[in-house]
Amino acid sequence: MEDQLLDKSVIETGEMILNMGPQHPSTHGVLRLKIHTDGEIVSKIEPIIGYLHRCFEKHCEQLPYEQIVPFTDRCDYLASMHMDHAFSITVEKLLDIELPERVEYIRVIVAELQRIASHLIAVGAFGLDVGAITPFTWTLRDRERILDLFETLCGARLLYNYIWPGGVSHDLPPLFVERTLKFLDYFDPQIDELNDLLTTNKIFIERSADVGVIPADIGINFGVSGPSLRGSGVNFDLRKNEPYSIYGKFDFDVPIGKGEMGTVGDCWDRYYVRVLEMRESAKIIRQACAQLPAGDVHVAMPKKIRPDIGEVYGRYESARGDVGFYIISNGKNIPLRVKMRSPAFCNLSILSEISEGWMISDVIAILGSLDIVLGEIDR
Amino acid sequence: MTFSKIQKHIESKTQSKISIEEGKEAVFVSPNNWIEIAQILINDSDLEFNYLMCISSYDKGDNKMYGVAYNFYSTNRQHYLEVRIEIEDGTPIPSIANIWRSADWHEREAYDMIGIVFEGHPNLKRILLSDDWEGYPLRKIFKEPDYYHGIPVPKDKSYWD
Amino acid sequence: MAKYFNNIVYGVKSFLTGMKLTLDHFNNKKKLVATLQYPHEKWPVPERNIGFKHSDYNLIRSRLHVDIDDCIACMQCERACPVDCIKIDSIKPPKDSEYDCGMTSNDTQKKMIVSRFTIDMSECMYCNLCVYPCPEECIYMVGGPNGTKHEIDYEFSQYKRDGMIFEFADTTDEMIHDAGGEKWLEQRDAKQSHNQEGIELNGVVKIITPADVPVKTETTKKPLQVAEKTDSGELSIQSFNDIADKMCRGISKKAFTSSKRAGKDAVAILAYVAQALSDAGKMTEEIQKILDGLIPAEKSTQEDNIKDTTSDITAKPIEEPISPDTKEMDIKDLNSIEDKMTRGTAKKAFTAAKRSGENKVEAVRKALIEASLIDDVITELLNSFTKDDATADISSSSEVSEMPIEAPTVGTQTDLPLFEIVDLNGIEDKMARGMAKKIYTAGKRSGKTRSEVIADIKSGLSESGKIDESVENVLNNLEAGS
Amino acid sequence: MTSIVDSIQKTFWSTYVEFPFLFTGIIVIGGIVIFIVMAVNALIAVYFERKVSAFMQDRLGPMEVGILGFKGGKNFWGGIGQTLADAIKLLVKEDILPKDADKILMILSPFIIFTAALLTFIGVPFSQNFVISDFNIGLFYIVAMSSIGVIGIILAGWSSNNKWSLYGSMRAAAQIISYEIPIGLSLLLVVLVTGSLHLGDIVQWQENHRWFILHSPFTFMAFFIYFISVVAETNRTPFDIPEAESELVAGWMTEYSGFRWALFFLSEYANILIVCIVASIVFLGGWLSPLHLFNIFPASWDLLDGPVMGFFWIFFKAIMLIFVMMWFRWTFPRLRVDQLMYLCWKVFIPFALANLFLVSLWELII
Repeated sequence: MEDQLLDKSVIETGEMILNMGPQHPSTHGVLRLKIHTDGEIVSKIEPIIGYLHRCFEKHCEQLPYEQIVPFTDRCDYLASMHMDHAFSITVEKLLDIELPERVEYIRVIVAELQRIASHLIAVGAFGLDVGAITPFTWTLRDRERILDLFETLCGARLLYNYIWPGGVSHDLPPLFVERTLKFLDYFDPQIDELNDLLTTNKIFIERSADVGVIPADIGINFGVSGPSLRGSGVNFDLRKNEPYSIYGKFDFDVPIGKGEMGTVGDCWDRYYVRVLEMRESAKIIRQACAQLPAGDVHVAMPKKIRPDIGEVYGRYESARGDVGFYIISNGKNIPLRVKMRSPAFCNLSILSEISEGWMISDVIAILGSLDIVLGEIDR
Repeated sequence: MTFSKIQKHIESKTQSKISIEEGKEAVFVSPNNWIEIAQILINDSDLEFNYLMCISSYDKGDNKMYGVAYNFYSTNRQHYLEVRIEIEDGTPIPSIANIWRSADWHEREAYDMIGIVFEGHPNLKRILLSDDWEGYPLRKIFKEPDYYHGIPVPKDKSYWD
Repeated sequence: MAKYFNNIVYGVKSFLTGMKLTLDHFNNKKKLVATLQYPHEKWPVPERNIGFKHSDYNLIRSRLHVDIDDCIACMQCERACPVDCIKIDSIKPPKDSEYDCGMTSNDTQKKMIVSRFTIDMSECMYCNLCVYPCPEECIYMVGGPNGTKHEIDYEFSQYKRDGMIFEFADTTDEMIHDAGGEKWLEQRDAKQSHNQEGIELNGVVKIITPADVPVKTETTKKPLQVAEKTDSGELSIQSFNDIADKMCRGISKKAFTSSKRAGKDAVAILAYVAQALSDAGKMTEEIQKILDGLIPAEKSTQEDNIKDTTSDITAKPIEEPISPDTKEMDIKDLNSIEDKMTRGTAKKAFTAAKRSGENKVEAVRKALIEASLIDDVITELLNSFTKDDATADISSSSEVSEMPIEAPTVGTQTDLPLFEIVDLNGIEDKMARGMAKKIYTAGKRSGKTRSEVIADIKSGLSESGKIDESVENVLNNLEAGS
Repeated sequence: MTSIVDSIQKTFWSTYVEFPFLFTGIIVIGGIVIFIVMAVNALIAVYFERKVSAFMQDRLGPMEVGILGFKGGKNFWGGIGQTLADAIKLLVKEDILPKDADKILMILSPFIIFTAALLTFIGVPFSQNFVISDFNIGLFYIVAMSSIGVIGIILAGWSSNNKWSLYGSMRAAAQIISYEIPIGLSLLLVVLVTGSLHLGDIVQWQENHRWFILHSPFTFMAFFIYFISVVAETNRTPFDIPEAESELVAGWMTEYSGFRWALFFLSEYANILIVCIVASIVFLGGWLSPLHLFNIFPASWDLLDGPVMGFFWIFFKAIMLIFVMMWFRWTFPRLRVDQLMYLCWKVFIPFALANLFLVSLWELII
């Protein structure tokens, strides 16, 4: 026994392969990371996805366009409104129909509320990944308020099948606008609290600044999008650059990472861009609520969606980034092919590039700062 | 730049012919000259399509022709381009994973779902499905098997239907 | 060095800010705690909700409910469901019959009756798509703005999946009969019996029944061999178990079940199976051999069955079960029985016998005699399967001769007149009521007494676990004659 | 100089009890006292911690379970029976041993950790003369004993045959061993001033002069160094990297369940109590009433002294410190391993050494 212990062939001296996930507290779902570690240092990391594959695209090939919307809900379950909106504007592009003003405004309001809710989860979960538990519960508490608003809106708290191709399922409930504004007034100080507790905390800065830097060109080459790309200083936001809905009418600015605490494009920047985006979304909602026109929301709603033969690629700025739907129609009411370009899919693909040479704790932090949703990656 | 300008520009740059279809804003290229055109797309100072948004593979329905659609975007010049390659089953397409790194996983997904082979890809294996899966699910001819490695797949709902 | 100390100072400062914040939250808990204590305070609760009245809901997502009296079976909700969790069967009365399907609350004349409206809430994804197209607004999600129609119910969790399947149709078999839906009833019964046999569940391994066990263990004795052969000649699904390749086995079994449902005989089934296999390109010579082995087996079994049974029928009681099955007795043969009650009993007995592998005909006959339902037609039918079996004939005829003697004795016990079907409406639970009515009509047709019918209802309900105090009370009142 | 052991010996001196019986009796009585203290401490502390965390997070925490139908406060402080129920649950839970684990060590290690906590309590006074056994090197004994636990932690992590556990135990070893140093240094400075390792003498000195935290600015700083270091040594946030639940699933106790995990839990909270009591004895005047800090009170206030009130005061101070620990935990994120080491070796140890030097100067000058 003893001589065996001394035998080098018995003692493992090489790298250790660590299987993080699919069941792990902080892989944000059922992601599996195959990590080659040398002590605490990560030398190679290999994401293995697909544990949540639900055949979304196969479903789409067998369902009419109206019935696909509930399934798009399930893709990014933290920003369902965005998924509905993205799919709907793509189908409307295919049909090319004009929507009534009120529908666009309602869509913008709910989409920005959803953006706040999703960013709250992202920010809180990032805090949870670096070990701060209290901010997570606070952000969840505020998210609940938004979900309450959505419940008055469409009855559902998580998977609203509210935005439909050609409109929304029904009009705003009474007092919805007032409640939204009341929530925004309540919400602004909460962001300051969050900044005091987490953002400016020395330990948090130590953990997140200078960690997992994404250089701008590499990020673009990897197809990273959304807050993760803006965190590395690229001023690219579809709502500004390619205004798809009525976003051209609103005045808001696109926060980008400046590297206050470290280098541009580190975890702290990605985190802080999300915090600032919540303020911007609140700004947009206030403007939209102020200008909300009256009218009917069911004008443009087609009875049966039956687009002409052709294909279309629609983009949308979701909370995770640049959602794309590539729809091929063969003239029937069932699409021939629906391909979803999921932002988190591309954002995750950069993980192995940026997280090598860091420690295991940093891999967790980087993963949290990328804000992935496995339901959207695996589809 | 508009689509027609982009198309003219590409044609002026390269000898290898590219075709378009009526009413489709897409450039059809053949697998042989795809790498060359890809180099032009990313390197040319007037195009610089540095952002590969999506690679969509599709089945044309006739059990023979399969297609891939590349959607490009230029963050500097803010114009779009859709490049499409339609091939017979089995013909490989040169991989562009080393030009646009985002193509890596997208090509793996295309291989996983439709079974299009990208030659020159660093590791072309299934990404969403398990490695021992048989068949390519998004092909129109794909049938749900009765057994998955000996595990029966319960399909009918006769417990309540 | 300055950086070093600045870091420390900044760190201490930020720590103090954070700790001050958390301490504030700790002190102002009365103001800030946002918990809703679920079982005690339910949502929406007036004092703790975000300040909107219940009626301000635009809609609600909860359990689906159907006002079945308003349903005109337009099938729009079934078509709108993305996950196919709604199943509707409807029966259109023939032109000549003046059966009235009733009016909806919107005074729409119903054209057909809904014989089945099942919603599997375990598959529903609460997308609400089925609610919009309904022309009569009879399918809706309970609670919220529909609170007036049906109180909210979002806690319907169950221990078994079947509990999530809600049956809304309350049409009794009587009504379906009157609307001319016998065919539908037969299909339903056939499906139920199939599910009882469990052979339709694709991929589910069949439980080894006692019939197979001796076959597996001792294949040396000749009569048991015969039994085995007849078993395979009977061409049950496990005849295909000797096919090695899993895929082929699956395919052939599917083909078998489908063709069996189509009611073909053994040879046709085998041909169909071979066809399906060759279509799938899975046909090999060994499978071909197996299939060929099945056809002659059946023929030979018939022959040597006849030999055995004729030669020494009384000598070996062990092969007594085999003999009557010479002419393949299928469950469909029982469909020629008119009386529903009798048919049900017969079929139950048949399937039970088939499971336990004993003589089906005898079992059916015994069951019918016990239920005192046997009459000449049925005896004829049964004997048609066992022409060569004299003893059974005698016994059955003797039973028949006894039967009319005991039937009136049953009749004489009746003290109270049979109650009306409307008396059962006191039962709240829809499903329980429907079941009770079914049993009632069946009992009525078979001329049972009040107490018997009530006993049947009780037993049936308690079998399906639908019985509770209220139902008990209703039935007891009926029994007391009030 | 009396202690429980001494008093028992005195009582049975006249009666001719044979020595072995006396010996076992002493051990049993002492053990029972310690175990009761540990168990009650764990019960109360867990409930306290859950409530504190809940209120800091705008939650309510446990509100349902009560004892004999009494749930406690209706609005906020309900669910007093929760931890008792959890303890019972842990005791009746299945006790899982992984197939490839090193069974003997895995069973042994919780008891090593538990024993370390138990032995440490022997020297910890709960009040004046209320100590199991009174050493004249009590402080040294406590520091020595409290560092035995790390052996159990390493064994636990290694024997679980789980990579997460291994990481956790390695981190724990590095962390605890390095944080021993600032703890030792900042306690050393007290010993330097009082010239005694005996806890009673230290409190006596503070009674004659003043509390140590007020002795000089350096001892004031030393108190904070000591306190933060013991937070690190008891593996609590922001220093809980050995059981960082978001990185290593549960660190070195990933594979443990049921009774053995309960032992870990018990000894963890026992360690917290020990370090807080030691801090309050060494720096906060132990069982002295804080009212003596200011001499404005008449002599009648002296009835706040004495063993019984001492018991109250020492636990009052300890519980305050425990609350601060919880407060840390529910406020801060977690440090990384290297940052933790940086904090220890580049911040605390230099400051502690400087303290030592300056305090000795202070003693020479004044």
